[in-house]
Amino acid sequence: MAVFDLILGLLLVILVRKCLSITDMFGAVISFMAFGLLMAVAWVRLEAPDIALAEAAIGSGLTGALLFSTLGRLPHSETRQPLVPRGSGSGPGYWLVTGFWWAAAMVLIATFVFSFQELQTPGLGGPLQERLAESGVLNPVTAVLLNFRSLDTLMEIAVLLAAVVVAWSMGYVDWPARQTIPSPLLPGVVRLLTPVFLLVAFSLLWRGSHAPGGAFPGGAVLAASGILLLLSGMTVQISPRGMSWLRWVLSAGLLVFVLAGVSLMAAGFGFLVYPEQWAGNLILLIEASAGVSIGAMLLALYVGGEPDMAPSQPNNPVSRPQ
Amino acid sequence: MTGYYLILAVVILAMAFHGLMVRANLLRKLMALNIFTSAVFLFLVTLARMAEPLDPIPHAMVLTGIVVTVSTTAVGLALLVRLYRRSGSLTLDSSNDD
Amino acid sequence: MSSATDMFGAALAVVGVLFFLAGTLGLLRFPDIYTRIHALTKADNLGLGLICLGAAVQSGSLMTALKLLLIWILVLVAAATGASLIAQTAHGRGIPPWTRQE
Amino acid sequence: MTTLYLVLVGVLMGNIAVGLLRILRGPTAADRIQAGQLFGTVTVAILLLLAIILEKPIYFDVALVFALLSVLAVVAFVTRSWPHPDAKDQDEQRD
Repeated sequence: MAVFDLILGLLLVILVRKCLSITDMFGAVISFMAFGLLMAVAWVRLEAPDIALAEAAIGSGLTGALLFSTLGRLPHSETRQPLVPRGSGSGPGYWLVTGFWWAAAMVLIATFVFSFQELQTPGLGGPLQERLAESGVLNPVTAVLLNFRSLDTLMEIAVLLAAVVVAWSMGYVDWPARQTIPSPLLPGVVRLLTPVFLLVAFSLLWRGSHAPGGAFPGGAVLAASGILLLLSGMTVQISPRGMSWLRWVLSAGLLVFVLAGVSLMAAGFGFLVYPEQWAGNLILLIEASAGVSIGAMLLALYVGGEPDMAPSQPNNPVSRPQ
Repeated sequence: MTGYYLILAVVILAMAFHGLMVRANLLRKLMALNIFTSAVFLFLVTLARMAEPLDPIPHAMVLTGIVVTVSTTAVGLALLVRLYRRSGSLTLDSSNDD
Repeated sequence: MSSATDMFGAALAVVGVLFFLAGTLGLLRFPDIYTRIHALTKADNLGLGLICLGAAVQSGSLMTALKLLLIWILVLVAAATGASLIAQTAHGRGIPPWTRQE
Repeated sequence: MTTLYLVLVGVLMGNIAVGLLRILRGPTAADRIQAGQLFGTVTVAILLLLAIILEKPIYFDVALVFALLSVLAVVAFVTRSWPHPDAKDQDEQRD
């Protein structure tokens, strides 16, 4: 196993180095995605299946699609530009700063090696196991996310929603997206794969209560399915009514979460303090709405702006030139 | 074994920080930022693995962190595309300013 | 530990990894993109199929075996789609196929 | 038996290292994405073997999610970001 760790670490370091220093931007993006893949292997090695699932769905799938689509929006010449602008990247100042940071990093490494090796880390695994029964779920990670520290998760969904608001406030994007489909194969395959995506997404969502999975990986798979539909050219014309519906879906996760918390407060418990007999069902409700909402939010973030449903001719949905 | 992963996390952290500071291209800076967060997560999860029994609380924190990272990246990329359309450059080099 | 099914599963995994090696060799050594697609797509997916089969033999449960079958089918679909898309687009963009030089 | 599987995982990781050479050499972006496809398949295989080694069937599910999403990257690449010959410089296709 030690050799395995060594190779894994070496590969990770090489990939980071490649990603940050290879001139070709496609090479950098692919190295970055490979880094994500190997990080998932590292999570498996460190016995963190929940994180491995999230990394599999978000780290490699979504981020890769995001980066490739961004590269496509930039002209080709930009993807091969030199690593550092003229005038920097050489000279004593550069090497002084870099040398300083590397020396600081080495000191940090030495400190960590010597302190953490001796540190006793009892962790909270024991107390968590004792109280797991009253959380309403069997998977400890879900118990932490949606019961013991549900406020953090609430804030996280708020952050996602805020990100969508930021993206939408930057302006409209083409809708439906302009593109040429290289082959009729793609829509056919996507039509076949979409049910599988939905099945996996909802099974991940459902099993979050008793096994690794839950709202984040489920939502991410849902978003990936939507991205695949967009990429294969299957878009829908969004009407004004559809837009308001979309806004509700986007905010559903946060709304249900806050409503649950407030109504628990009104019923005499604390904010998001679940009574033991309802805990399981409440968590399921919150998780389901959060999962669908996270999927929609990640998809909205991929689209990168508010879908443009303004004046398009009925027969000829011309997209607005950018 | 866990000590090894701690060192690995710090090495990756330092490399990513170096990239974040030195590279001018904003797309590369965003990737460096992503790697940086991955290194932090690796550190946390390794600490969780060292605890006895396994500590799931850092796992939950990291899960939250991954989602926040992806939303940050998406917003950063959207900003980047806008910046490019506005200024024709992917860097924040002051000589390129309008 | 070393029951017959375990041995059989391990043998399948070994053969699968050999196919991976062949595919990677092709990716590295073949002269142009079309030949590399050909090497990578076929060899790697056969290798993965063998590894899936080996894992299924070892797991001994029908659910796991079906899951492994699904994994293999998904990777096959992804690889076939990807290979076809890349080759068609490369051809459309005018990347010339390699021909043997004199 | 575990040792054998660990050796196999090591060989698969060696495949990734070799694939890195293809990323470095290119020459076209399509060659690089092919190396990416190789990484995807190899990672699924590594996860399967790790699941056997650690005797945790849950990691089959991680492999399943990877297998599901492996199509996304290549489709995103082909439909969105393949450098078009109309672009200013065409050096990708020449070298």
